[in-house]
Amino acid sequence: MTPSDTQVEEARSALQTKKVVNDFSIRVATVNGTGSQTSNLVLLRALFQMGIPVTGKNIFPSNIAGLPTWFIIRASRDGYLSHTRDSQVLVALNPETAEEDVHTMPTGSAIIYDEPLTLDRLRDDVVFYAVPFNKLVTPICRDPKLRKYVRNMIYVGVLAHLLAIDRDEIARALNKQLGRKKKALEMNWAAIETGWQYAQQHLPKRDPFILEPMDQNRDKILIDGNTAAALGCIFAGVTVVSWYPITPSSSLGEALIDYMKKYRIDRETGKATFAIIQAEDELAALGMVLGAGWAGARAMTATSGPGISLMAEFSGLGYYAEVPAVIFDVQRVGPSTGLPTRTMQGDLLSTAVLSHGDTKHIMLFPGSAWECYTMALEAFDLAEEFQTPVFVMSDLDLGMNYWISDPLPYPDRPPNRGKVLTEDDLQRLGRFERYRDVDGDGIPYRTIPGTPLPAYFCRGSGHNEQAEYTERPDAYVRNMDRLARKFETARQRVPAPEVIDHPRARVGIIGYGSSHYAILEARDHLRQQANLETAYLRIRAYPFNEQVEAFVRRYAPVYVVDLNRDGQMRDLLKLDLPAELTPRLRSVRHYDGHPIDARHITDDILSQEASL
Amino acid sequence: MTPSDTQVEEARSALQTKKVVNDFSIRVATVNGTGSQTSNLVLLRALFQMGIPVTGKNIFPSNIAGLPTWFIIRASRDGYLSHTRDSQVLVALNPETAEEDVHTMPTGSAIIYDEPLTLDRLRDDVVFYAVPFNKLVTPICRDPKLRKYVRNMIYVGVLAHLLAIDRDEIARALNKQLGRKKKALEMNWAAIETGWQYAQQHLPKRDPFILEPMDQNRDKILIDGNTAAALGCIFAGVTVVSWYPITPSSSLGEALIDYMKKYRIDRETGKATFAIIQAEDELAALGMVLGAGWAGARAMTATSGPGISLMAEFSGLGYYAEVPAVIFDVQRVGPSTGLPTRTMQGDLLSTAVLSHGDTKHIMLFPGSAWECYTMALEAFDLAEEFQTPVFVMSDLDLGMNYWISDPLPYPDRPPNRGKVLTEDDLQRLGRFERYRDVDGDGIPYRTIPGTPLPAYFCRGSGHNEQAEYTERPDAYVRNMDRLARKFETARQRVPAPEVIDHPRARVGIIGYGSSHYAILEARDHLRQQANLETAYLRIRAYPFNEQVEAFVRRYAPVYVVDLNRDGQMRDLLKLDLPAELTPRLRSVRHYDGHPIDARHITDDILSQEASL
Amino acid sequence: MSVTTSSPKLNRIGLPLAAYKGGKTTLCAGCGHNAISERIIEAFFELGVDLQWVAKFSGIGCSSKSPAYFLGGTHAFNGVHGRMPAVATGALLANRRLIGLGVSGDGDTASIGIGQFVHLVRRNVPLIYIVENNGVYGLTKGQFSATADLGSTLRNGVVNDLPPIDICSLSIELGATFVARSFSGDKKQLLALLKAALSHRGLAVLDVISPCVAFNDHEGSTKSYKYVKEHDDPLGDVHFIPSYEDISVNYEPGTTRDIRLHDGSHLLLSKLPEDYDPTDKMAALRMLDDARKKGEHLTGLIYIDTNSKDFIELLNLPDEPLATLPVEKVRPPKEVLDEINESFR
Amino acid sequence: MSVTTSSPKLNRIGLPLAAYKGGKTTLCAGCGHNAISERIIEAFFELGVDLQWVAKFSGIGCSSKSPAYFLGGTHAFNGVHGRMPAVATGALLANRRLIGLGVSGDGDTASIGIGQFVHLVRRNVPLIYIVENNGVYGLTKGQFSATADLGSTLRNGVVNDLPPIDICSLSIELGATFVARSFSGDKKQLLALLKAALSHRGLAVLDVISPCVAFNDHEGSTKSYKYVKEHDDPLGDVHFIPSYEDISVNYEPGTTRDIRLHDGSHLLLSKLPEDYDPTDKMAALRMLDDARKKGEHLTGLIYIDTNSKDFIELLNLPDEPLATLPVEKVRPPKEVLDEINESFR
Ligand SMILES: Cc1ncc(C[n+]2csc(CCOP(=O)(O)OP(=O)(O)O)c2C)c(N)n1
Ligand SMILES: Cc1ncc(C[n+]2csc(CCOP(=O)(O)OP(=O)(O)O)c2C)c(N)n1
Ligand code: SF4
Ligand code: SF4
Ligand SMILES: [Mg+2]
Ligand SMILES: [Mg+2]
Repeated sequence: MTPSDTQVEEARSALQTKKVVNDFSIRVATVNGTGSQTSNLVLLRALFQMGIPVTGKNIFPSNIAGLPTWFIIRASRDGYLSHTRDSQVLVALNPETAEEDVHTMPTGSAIIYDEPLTLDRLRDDVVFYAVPFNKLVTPICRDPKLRKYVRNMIYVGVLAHLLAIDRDEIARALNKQLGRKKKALEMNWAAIETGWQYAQQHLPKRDPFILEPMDQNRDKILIDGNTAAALGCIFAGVTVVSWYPITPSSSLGEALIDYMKKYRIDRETGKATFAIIQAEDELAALGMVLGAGWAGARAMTATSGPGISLMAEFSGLGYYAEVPAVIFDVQRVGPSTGLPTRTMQGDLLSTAVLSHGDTKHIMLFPGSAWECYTMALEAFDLAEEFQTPVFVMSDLDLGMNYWISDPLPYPDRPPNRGKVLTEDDLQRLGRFERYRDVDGDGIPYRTIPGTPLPAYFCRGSGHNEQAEYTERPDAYVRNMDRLARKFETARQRVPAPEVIDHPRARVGIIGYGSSHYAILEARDHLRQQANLETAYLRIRAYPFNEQVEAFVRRYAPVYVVDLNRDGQMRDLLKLDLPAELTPRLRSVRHYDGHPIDARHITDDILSQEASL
Repeated sequence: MTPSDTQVEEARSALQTKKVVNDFSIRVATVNGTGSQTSNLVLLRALFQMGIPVTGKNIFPSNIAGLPTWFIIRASRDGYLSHTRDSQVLVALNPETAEEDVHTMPTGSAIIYDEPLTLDRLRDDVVFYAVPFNKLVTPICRDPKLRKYVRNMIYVGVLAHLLAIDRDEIARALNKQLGRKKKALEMNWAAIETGWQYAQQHLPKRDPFILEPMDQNRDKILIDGNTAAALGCIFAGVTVVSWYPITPSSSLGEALIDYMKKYRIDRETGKATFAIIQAEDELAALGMVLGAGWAGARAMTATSGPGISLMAEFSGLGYYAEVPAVIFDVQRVGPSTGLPTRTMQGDLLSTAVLSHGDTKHIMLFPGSAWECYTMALEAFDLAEEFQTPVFVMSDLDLGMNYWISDPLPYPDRPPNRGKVLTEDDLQRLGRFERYRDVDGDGIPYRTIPGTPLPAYFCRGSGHNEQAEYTERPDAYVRNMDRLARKFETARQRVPAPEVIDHPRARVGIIGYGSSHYAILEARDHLRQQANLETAYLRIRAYPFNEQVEAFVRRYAPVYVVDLNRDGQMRDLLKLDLPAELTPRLRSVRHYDGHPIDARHITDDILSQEASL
Repeated sequence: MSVTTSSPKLNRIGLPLAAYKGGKTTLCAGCGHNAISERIIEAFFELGVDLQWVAKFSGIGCSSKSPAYFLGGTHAFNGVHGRMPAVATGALLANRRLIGLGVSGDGDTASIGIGQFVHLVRRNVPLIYIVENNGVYGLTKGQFSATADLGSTLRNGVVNDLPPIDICSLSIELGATFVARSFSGDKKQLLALLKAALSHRGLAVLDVISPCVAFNDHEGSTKSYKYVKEHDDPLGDVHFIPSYEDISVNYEPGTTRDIRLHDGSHLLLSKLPEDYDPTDKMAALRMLDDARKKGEHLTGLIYIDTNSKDFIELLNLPDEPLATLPVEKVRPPKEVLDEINESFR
Repeated sequence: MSVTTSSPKLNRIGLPLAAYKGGKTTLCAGCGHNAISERIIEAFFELGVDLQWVAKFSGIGCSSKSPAYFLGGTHAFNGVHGRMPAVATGALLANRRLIGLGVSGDGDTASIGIGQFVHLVRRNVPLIYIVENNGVYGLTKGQFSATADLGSTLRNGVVNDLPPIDICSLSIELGATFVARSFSGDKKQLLALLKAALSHRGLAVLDVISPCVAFNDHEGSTKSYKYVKEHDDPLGDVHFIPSYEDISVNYEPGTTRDIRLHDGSHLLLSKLPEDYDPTDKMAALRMLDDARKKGEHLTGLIYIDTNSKDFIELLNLPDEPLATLPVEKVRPPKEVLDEINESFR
């Protein structure tokens, strides 16, 4: 026995003794279009139902069928809901990537694989379980076309047995996933049973990974951010939606269609209390939203990077003519077409100043599926309060992956429709100037079409307080200054940051959006590994509230976590903070398209701290 | 006599004694569409020919006929070529604005007006000259339709007499302006003569403003920036132009058409050595440019704000797929449609990051008509050297107004076509990887269509060194890092700033583009008025060359002069400079749509200095 | 279509003609667009349209400025170049009670805006869509639009060698439900067509030939360019726009009329006969094609389909405007959210 | 048009069929787009096209991915969604020797891209433009495109109630010089049309019906949706895409063929008769209209015009590519600049 062999042997026996309970992650490597997403969601849901903190990350390709796809399910006893780079359990079903998949696994992992792939020849520091999927599938599925699908359900059974997932929870999860389709249920259950039994009979447990019920998910829900966002829009009372399909925002549009059809048809009249239009492109989508917003509707669109670029001209019109609009940007990897099915926070800087001229936009940054919902509600209020486009900057990770969340709260107040003058108001006031700063907050009053005359002429060209066309320099400057004032007013009205101070902290971390959970976990790492206590501020909106500045004053250095190459939030802070504070900012950047993991943040901060 | 009357009287007699030679400005207020632009250009040109440093600013409305328009001709003995807010001579021909026009004039001004307007009732601290334009026009113009035009030529004659403009120079200028149209020449000359004679007979000189020949314009030319830019493109060897009309860039496209038709038709074959396409919109315009650039042509477009917004998506493609393109942004006042015929530097920030994702663009900032020409030459070289879109950020003031300039220099080197591999290269090298950083400068090699196979697949989606489609995180990051490296390389290859150091200077000024001449003049004011010696750096490109940083290190505070509300160049500097330097930056902003004047800069700097 | 030309002092809702006027035009004297504004004023006045419910839309161009010059004080949205259809669609869905009137130019519609126009037609959005068609970009000083006639020439000598887009036949091809063409100077016909459009349910496309006096390039303008050079241009000044009188014509159905424009160019208009049946799509296309071959512009109500549903109906919208539905109608009750939350447990 | 089906080992320029293949497809098994790629390979091989001069263009979509799967190693530009016409136009003007082949989808062409398509047609750019038409957005998982048939239904129950844009009749209306329709599974016809397109000077529009096996919504798919539900869907899984064989048909000119697609829906194809005259524009439009009324898709070379100038000719370009003109040709001599400077003195 060579020394390395001894080490391996030791590792192995260690495995067999020390159980690892609810603290590992499962990576399923398959081919897309084979329906494995359903199998994976059944697994995810079963763990959720078992009360275990769990997350699911779908790493899928930008095509419909036939390319490699991975699904990573992380169970975390400690409640960490972020992505991990390492997994400990692998299901290797894709011949194309199987070898590389095996090599990425850490020593001691458990690997379930398709027998003909003979992956066990590759390493001996991991535990292999061979499953003859093809042999197992034939008896339960006569239709050869469906076999590649049924194979995927088999691994659910195998994993359930090996990891001790509650069979009833699997059954419940399957039910939930498939609804009332009886035939489908039967066939799927048969496949799961087959896997289970095969594992029971042929795969004695040799790895330490075990799932045990917990009680962490009481009253929680499992939801993706796009569905949550769509529901937020519905409860915000959206009436006009215009969208153009684009990954990863399409499921937001589609959830809107599904729920609106169900819950927003007037009982009495059978009429739709909404209009959803699939526009011909994103220019038209935002154009329709602006038309509708001008006419008084709560209107929105959802898109992703390329769509945002196409909306540049109309966004500037919305800003300058002061028309409310809600725009969801479910960000993906750019530039250009980039990696359409990978996640990134890459559109911040260009969206903040989207459109030529001195344009500035309000942005919201949901940090959870729950906030995708609540910020949808807030976005409509802000758009109408400030009469301007509001961008909700979600991303693929938030939008398309499944997250444990508190239940969605019913709105506690009626929609804020902003400064809209009614017929009565007009009569009372006797006059109306569309762009006059009556209240000193930069926000003017508006009327909506259908209100008695005189109305105002809405335009993207130069105008004075009375909305009349003018090229006068003084009128132009007055108007632009008022718009700047309005933006300043927004500073204190947008969602405030979430701040976690710490008396012993020197170092601060600023994050936003989908990096939230990874930062929470990294803070624990930093405390545990390096005894580095950190304070944390999660930005929830742009323009930045004064608390952001106060935080940067309190801590130094402040690490700004960005999911992009250029450190775009760091850049926005540089533009916004008093210049003397910006030397405090450092950048932690992650931009390979995968969700950010805590380890990346921890390592980066530690190495920057070391290099001080 | 009341005391104020005394003052007036004093001023008046002062006027009559002290001659003001070649140091005042003439404001002509007319109605657009009446052909006054021709009259004004005749005046401008006559002064130019007299050897007097002179500039002309056209403040015109965004319509075709019937709205107020002003033309301001400044004669400056001291060679100041920038705009001034105050004029000393007014031609008030537009009834709609005449009263306001009169009120804006300083005490002691000379005002020529249309007699029936009876403007002399308005003030008595200025000199009025009433001219009965209608009476004068009838005998020389039988066609009533043309009379509003001929009226305008009359004031040329009146001014020529009052200000002592050389009649021969007027005649030469008229000839130059109208070319060989005999009938037109006759009619126009008659009108000028009429004005001259009327002044001679009825308007004894009562004001101090006089023009005298100088010798400052030897070998100089008088040219607008758009024409200069078009000529630069032609001598750069542009072959494909695609554009969509938009003020104030249209005259660039139109100059290209005119000159290409004249100078770029192959003598032997009679064929056009260029293609100019009027695209259906700006998206298409840039799309065509990218297609042509990919195919190896030197290709360009010219547009303004709204067009830049529409080019956002294609700009990102150009950046990411690495396709050369030259884009002129002749900036006008935004946001949105804004004031299409007014000037601004409002697109810097949004253009720097134009398109979603981590996109960054090279920008050039011509500071004179001469540089509109030379930077056109440089833009094509840079676009091909860096295989990326290059934005030339001109503005309406530079582009459409007339400037005294050194003659345009013939290019001193052949076009730099960048790293293009020919058939021979390919054979010699034996292999070709489109996106490999062979030289460590981030710039890869390319081939152009028609080169033997294997070619590469140009795409806006994720790709590796071999230009193959990939979604691999590592390949994505490598490629993005290389693009960032390429941008760093550009830092030292783009036009370096122009730096004027001064041993006694503490304060620095940073400017760019059309504010150049106003800054030069303001520096003199500051020295003369406040004994404040300043250093000056004129930025000529983004990304910033290291000299910019060094300058900011040498001086503090550094005033950044921006023609926009938000201080966009200041913002770009904040993003780019080491954070510890940014507290040195202050902002001087001007954004009413008129060209910036030295007084504005002087006053702003002095008040900021005072408030320190 | 009956034509009312005598206008009483007050209309049926008790308003004078003056109530339908707008701001002072800033377009060139003699511009066809001004004449169209006049007809719009008359049509809305004569039909007694309640101005509170009017929503005017436009893009960018001289034509697109004109909504400021008629029906003053009404609700209006002047958007960006070529994208008026989207804005109008959104607004009309938000409030179905609005009477939508869109004014665009040929550049705005057929060049940059053709994509949105195509989809507007497909959707049959209830909107009167007027193309004030002069074959040039007026506001940017006379470049060709996509409706410029083959062979027409600009002042700088550039010749158009691309075939024009025919707004009418294109609309018919795309399934438009009301397609008409007229001439800005044909008061009687244009007024009648506007009134007809006002009573149409669905999109009404009105392609109105509207000569540009500053940069005309209509059929025969090769000739007109020469004409100008030889007869009318002692100034040699591109910055001078002469004032012209409005052109006005009046001719009978079934006849052809040769119109001489200010710059000497000619326009051949042929009016559909009275007994023409505008419900046959293929026949309409053939009529247009025949006229085109003769160098004529066919005018009149070329095609109509009164059976198709408009976009409001297709979307099954309620009678009340979406924009002002009360919160109870647009925010489902708490029980619904409970049910939804439950579905994610 | 003569059709060659027997392919010799090497073609006229001495290359084997393999030289014309591309990368392995990543589209669904049975996707019509793959069959079209096969025909492109055959056509280019059989005509012995010199691959060095081929330039492939596409937008975004499953269809637009396919240029990676044929004529591998040739020059290619995969641009952004719906804007391929502009990119192709620019490239082909830069280098007129290129043989331009564009592949687009119905979403890419008829929805987001219709504006650029219209102007591409107007310009008669020398390009083969294939629309791989499946009535849906494949790549974004099955929403309707603007060519979706009226009444077709998506898996989520959404019904299309807007009329489809007919690429062929629209192209003819706009003055296209080569307009054909085929079906991805009709090897013989499609191959022949591709070869014809290759020899056309000007824009060749090929509208190829190309069923999507994952999200089909062709004519009758209301039925097909039900059909899927009742017969074939024991899985209830939207993430599962079954593999299908390619559909292949072969039928005679002048006949109609009812094609059953994988999901049970039907497609009625009717092939133009041999004696059909494709040079009469109005007749072509009427043929299309008649077929449409019968619920049939007319296939074949529907319209051709060989007399019109293409865009290269209109622009009076030299024989050599603009891209590689030597500097002497594109930079006027110093004397010219001197002359110009003088003119500004
Ligand atoms: C995105 C954008 N591109 C270009 C312009 C410049 N522009 C203003 S009006 C116009 C053309 C208008 O032509 P048309 O619609 O025919 O109107 P007309 O002036 O002839 O009535 C153009 C190109 C613009 N405003 N916005
Ligand atoms: C600007 C932009 N909007 C949306 C998308 C998302 N998208 C990608 S492909 C596609 C539709 C493709 O449909 P089609 O052209 O019919 O191709 P198919 O997949 O059906 O072959 C869409 C909407 C995009 N890539 N870019
Ligand atoms: S330029 Fe032409 S279109 Fe514009 S207002 Fe004048 S006449 Fe009318
Ligand atoms: S989704 Fe449809 S269009 Fe896309 S590859 Fe699959 S079958 Fe083809
Ligand atoms: Mg026009
Ligand atoms: Mg499709």
